[in-house]
Amino acid sequence: MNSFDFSTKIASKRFENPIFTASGCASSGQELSQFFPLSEIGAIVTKSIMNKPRTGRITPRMAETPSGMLNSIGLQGPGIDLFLERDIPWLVENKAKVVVSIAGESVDEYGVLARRLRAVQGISAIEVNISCPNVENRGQVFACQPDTASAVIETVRRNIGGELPIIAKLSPDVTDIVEIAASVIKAGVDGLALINTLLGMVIDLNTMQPKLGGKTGGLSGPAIRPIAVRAIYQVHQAFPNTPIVGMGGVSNGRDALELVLAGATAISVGTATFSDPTAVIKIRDELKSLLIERGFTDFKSAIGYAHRQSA
Amino acid sequence: MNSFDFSTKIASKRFENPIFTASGCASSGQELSQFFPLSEIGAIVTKSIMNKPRTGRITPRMAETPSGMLNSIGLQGPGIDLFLERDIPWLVENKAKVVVSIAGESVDEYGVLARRLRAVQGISAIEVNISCPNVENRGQVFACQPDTASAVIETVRRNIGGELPIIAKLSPDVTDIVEIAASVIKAGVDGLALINTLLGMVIDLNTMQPKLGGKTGGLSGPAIRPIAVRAIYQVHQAFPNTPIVGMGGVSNGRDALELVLAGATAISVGTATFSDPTAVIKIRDELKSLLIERGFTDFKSAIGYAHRQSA
Amino acid sequence: MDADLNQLKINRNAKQIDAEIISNKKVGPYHHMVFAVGEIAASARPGNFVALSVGGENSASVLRRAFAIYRATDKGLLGGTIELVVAPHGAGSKWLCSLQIGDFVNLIGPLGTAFGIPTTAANTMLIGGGYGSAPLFALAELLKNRGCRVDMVLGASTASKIYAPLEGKRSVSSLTLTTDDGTAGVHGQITESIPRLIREFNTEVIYSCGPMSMLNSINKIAQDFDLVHQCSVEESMACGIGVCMTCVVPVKVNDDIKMLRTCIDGPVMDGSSIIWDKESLKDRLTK
Amino acid sequence: MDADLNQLKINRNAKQIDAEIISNKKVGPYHHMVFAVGEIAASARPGNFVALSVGGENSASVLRRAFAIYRATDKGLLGGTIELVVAPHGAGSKWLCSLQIGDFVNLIGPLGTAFGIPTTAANTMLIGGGYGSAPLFALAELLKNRGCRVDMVLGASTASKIYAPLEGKRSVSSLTLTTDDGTAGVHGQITESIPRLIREFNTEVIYSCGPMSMLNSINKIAQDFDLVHQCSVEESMACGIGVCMTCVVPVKVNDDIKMLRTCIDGPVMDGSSIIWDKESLKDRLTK
Ligand SMILES: Cc1cc2nc3c(=O)[nH]c(=O)nc-3n(C[C@H](O)[C@H](O)[C@H](O)COP(=O)(O)OP(=O)(O)OC[C@H]3O[C@@H](n4cnc5c(N)ncnc54)[C@H](O)[C@@H]3O)c2cc1C
Ligand SMILES: Cc1cc2nc3c(=O)[nH]c(=O)nc-3n(C[C@H](O)[C@H](O)[C@H](O)COP(=O)(O)OP(=O)(O)OC[C@H]3O[C@@H](n4cnc5c(N)ncnc54)[C@H](O)[C@@H]3O)c2cc1C
Ligand SMILES: Cc1cc2nc3c(=O)[nH]c(=O)nc-3n(C[C@H](O)[C@H](O)[C@H](O)COP(=O)(O)O)c2cc1C
Ligand SMILES: Cc1cc2nc3c(=O)[nH]c(=O)nc-3n(C[C@H](O)[C@H](O)[C@H](O)COP(=O)(O)O)c2cc1C
Ligand code: FES
Ligand code: FES
Repeated sequence: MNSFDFSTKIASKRFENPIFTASGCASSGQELSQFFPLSEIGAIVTKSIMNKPRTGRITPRMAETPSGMLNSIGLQGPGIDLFLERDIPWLVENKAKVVVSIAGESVDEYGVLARRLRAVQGISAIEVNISCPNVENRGQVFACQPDTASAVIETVRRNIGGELPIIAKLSPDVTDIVEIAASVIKAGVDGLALINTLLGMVIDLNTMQPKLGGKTGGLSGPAIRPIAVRAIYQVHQAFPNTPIVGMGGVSNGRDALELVLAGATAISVGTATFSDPTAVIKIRDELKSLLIERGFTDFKSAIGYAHRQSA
Repeated sequence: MNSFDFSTKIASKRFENPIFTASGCASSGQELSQFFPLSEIGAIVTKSIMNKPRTGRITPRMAETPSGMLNSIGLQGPGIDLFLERDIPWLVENKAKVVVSIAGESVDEYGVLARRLRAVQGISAIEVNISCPNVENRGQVFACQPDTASAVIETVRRNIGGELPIIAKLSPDVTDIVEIAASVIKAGVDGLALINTLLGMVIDLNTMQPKLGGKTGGLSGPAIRPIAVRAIYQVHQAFPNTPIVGMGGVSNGRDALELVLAGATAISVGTATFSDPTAVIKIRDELKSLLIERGFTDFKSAIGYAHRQSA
Repeated sequence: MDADLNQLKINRNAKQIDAEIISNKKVGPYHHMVFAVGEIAASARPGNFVALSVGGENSASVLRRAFAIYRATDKGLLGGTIELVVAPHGAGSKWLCSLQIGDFVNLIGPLGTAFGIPTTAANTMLIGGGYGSAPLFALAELLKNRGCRVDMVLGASTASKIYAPLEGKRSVSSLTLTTDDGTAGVHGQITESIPRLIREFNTEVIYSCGPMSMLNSINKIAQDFDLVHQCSVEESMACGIGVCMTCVVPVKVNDDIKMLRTCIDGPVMDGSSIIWDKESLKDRLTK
Repeated sequence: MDADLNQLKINRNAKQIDAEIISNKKVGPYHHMVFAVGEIAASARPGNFVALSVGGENSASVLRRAFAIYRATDKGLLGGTIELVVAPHGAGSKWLCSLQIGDFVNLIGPLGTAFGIPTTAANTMLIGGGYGSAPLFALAELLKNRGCRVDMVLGASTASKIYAPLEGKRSVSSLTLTTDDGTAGVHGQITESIPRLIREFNTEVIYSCGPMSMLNSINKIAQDFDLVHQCSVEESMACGIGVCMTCVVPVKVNDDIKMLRTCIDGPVMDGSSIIWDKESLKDRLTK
């Protein structure tokens, strides 16, 4: 049993195990390091970073919902300068594998961020969060149209150079997620991250107004897991060779296994970290046991298994 | 307090109170009549009926999910002939207000159904379920594109004649639900029903295959409520004069109030009926108390209240 | 069981109540639970089931769970009780098993069809797998009172999983146990023993309850011997009261195939009318 | 409280444990609950809070709930306890209040910043609204031991909602109660009495805990009197440990505005640095 190979790969990069944090749910890792050594998990995916420091949205920024939550952080963050100066060195020092998530308000901003990251040591991949409002196009989210989605990816590809894998993070709030996946694959991504949050709203029954300061927010947590599984299944079916970082409501090893069987090459854990800071560690251990119980000798052969057996 | 006016209106039709069943979650009402008189609620919305009898999908047809469930019934039903001969007379005899939900695999089938219904006595409205695969167009769901959605509605409008209100039931699985709403409003609907289920999947960890016989299924229940509230809010904001039958995870009066404040003119209750056959009655009573507590003197003035106060 | 969709079918006796738990005992791997249910007990027939809410107020489980009635006892003006045998399996059943005397559970019942009783005395065989034995004891009592011979066959993977309480056995003429691992009774799958026992007891009618695969095998045997086979089937149920259409099984009705609801046209159905090989239907079903 | 984002901030003492409930008593509208927390007690300071999982295994509530530590008692090798004052409000807190002695709750603590203590003896005033009084009693004890004068002012809408246990009062020099409805102490909002009391007691430092609107009013008074004001704020928290950025308040840092996390840069913050009028910021925030 010790010989079980738990490692996974995205393009050229190898990860010790397939359990990652989810962007925006682990900050840049420091706070979690109080609870476990960051080197214990596959990778830390950092909060999406933008070019400039950003204050984010007004509060309240969260509302609990049945088996889930809404958030409307508005990408608060220190900006790329401070991030590179402060967070990356700390992560490297703490032996964490790092996936840097980037976000922009224009195609150009993504390009600028890619250039800033191209020569940085200690990064294993770039996750491109394209679920951001495009200020140049009536605030429409990049991930919602094949052309804007691929424009961002092409720009990042061009600016990043070298062999750093690019992962495009897609929104489930689209009519046809396979179409969006196709467009970014064509534009040159090495992997996909599925799924970002779904747009939701809660109305406060005391004020009779939307509860969140930003009115709408992103729905995450176990409530959305069936949608994540479906999205991963559909995209893996269409593009079996494109690695998928799966996420959406994973809170234990069984949930993780479901996403893996649907087609995930790695699993990001978001909201579950809020209910348990060591969720990633438990999920890692439980997933490993479940795979071994089911007779798998390595993680990789479980990826997309639900497709292989179907009639 | 007795003077509270709980009635609501969709086009020319008045309903005693705004609590309806949701299509597919109350069959044609007979089974529920064991638990309460059907005349106690605003209306029975019948299971979507098709032209021919239909066996539906293979089992398993359901999977429970966190705060929700997936279903893949595949529109099993008796067909319009038996429905008109057996169910409508029974509903009329039992003094139920009836909204008939129709579904088709082609634009023509919707037209045929509309013609069959145009002269039928005892129907208060037609709900057009356009979340069905269009067999003439690679199985793409009608509700997913503005042109196919409006084609169905135009056909129903043309064939139904008279003054029977037409309600288009939309799918949340689209990039821009306001765009779809706009297209069916232009095609002549009197109201909208929001939201149908979201496409989801559960994988069975024993068989390591999709749990449902039909692989994917529709996600309903409290898990999707924040998405329903958001969709209703967006569409009511864009079209404040179009009545909306709101639904999605309503399981108590507070949930119903949330949808009403977002913009719903009536509330359909689906999955909650499975956990409690008398859920509609409880929701009706709780909603009324909550409205009175908040100083409303009639139901209508609460519709969309969350918009009126916003800055 | 009525297969005519033209006729409306309603659970005419079903009531919804908050039922108090008056006993909850662990019996092997199962929990034997007793609920105070008032007048519901009087209308319950062997084969009926109840649907229980699980998980409490803020639960992530939104659906009820179905449980076969093990025994219903009507106490007249004092009200009545029903007893269930619950296997702690997933979230809902484990929660149920963890409840204490005095706790309340929302309950709807009695639901579904009951076992049909032969009009004249007959030799009957009652076959139960795992907790599938639950509804058979009350049936045995009823059959015995009607003058039938009752042979009971209970099987499970291992000895502890056979649910066969002492008091349940008093109405049976014979009791055969089988275990897959040989820890009790006959070593082997329950279905292996059935043909021999049918011959031995001159069985005329078979009643069965257990996993679908077991029912399917028993049905083949019943057809070989040309016996009536009433089986209590188990499909995933969302509502339990006939409104959702999730719980269906394919049934031959004349030349047609109908998807009948196991919660209202079942759970007890005529084994010979069920189309056991679902895969064979793929072309006739909606994609 | 450190406002410099260049410096990393971690809850260095935070531990995650399953804490046993060793007492749960209803006190007026609140529950006073005691948890066995081992070494966590030793590192807790007045103002710190804990984050508890609520709802049990199959709960629809996925987030922890934050509770101010009312008292922490270190018992050396025997481990320690912490005490909380819980108002049964919504699903999570009601579930907590329903727990019994011997039940376990997953707990993370101690979290957040503690009240700053004056380096020299000073006249302090501790102002609490509703369950906001909870962290003030431990603070009072600490201040008294440092030689400070401690005047406590507790207010609520009505008498029963003032949480002021007998044993908590032993460290205070004076205790003033106020109620909005006049059922106990001074009739009126708590903030109406403060200016008078500040003059009477020659207050130099104010500590406060309660609803944001109350803290805001107290802060205006503190500024009028040019007093130091340490307040414990309350924003919706998803994680409680600094990773989610939901719990922020806007704070002036030099000429800039930073959104600081109340779970790690707070809950105790310098009242004068907080931008209380969120609406004034609308243009500087992300849309
Ligand atoms: C007519 C009928 C009679 C039954 N009688 C009994 C009985 O006497 N004793 C007993 O212990 N159980 C019985 N069951 C099974 C019971 O209803 C639950 O399915 C079982 O307890 C598992 O639920 P869970 O919440 O523990 O598991 P989970 O795995 O959490 O259940 C998740 C969902 O799957 C469904 N599900 C899981 N397993 C089954 C199954 N085998 N069949 C149908 N649906 C399933 C559940 O209803 C639920 O909606 C019966 C089921 C039916 C349909
Ligand atoms: C630093 C801090 C200290 C606190 N100390 C105490 C205390 O000592 N005693 C006590 O009774 N409560 C305290 N609370 C409030 C407590 O955390 C819960 O918010 C409260 O118990 C309501 O939760 P619920 O599950 O009952 O209500 P629900 O309405 O079901 O809660 C739903 C969600 O809204 C959030 N929420 C609801 N009300 C508030 C609120 N007033 N502030 C912030 N978030 C809210 C909850 O955290 C939860 O995520 C404190 C909160 C914070 C942030
Ligand atoms: C508070 C919060 C903040 C988030 N911030 C980001 C972000 O900055 N960038 C991003 O790509 N996704 C962000 N997400 C989305 C998550 O990475 C993840 O895609 C989503 O939450 C679904 O996973 P989960 O259900 O495990 O949380 C955020 C989610 C939450 C809950
Ligand atoms: C078992 C089941 C069957 C359904 N069948 C239909 C249907 O025939 N036609 C339709 O328009 N919607 C159907 N729906 C969708 C519901 O009407 C409703 O839009 C959805 O379930 C969301 O509401 P809820 O969360 O209250 O269930 C069905 C839903 C369920 C759960
Ligand atoms: S379980 Fe709903 S129809 Fe049978
Ligand atoms: S609650 Fe998550 S950062 Fe403060």
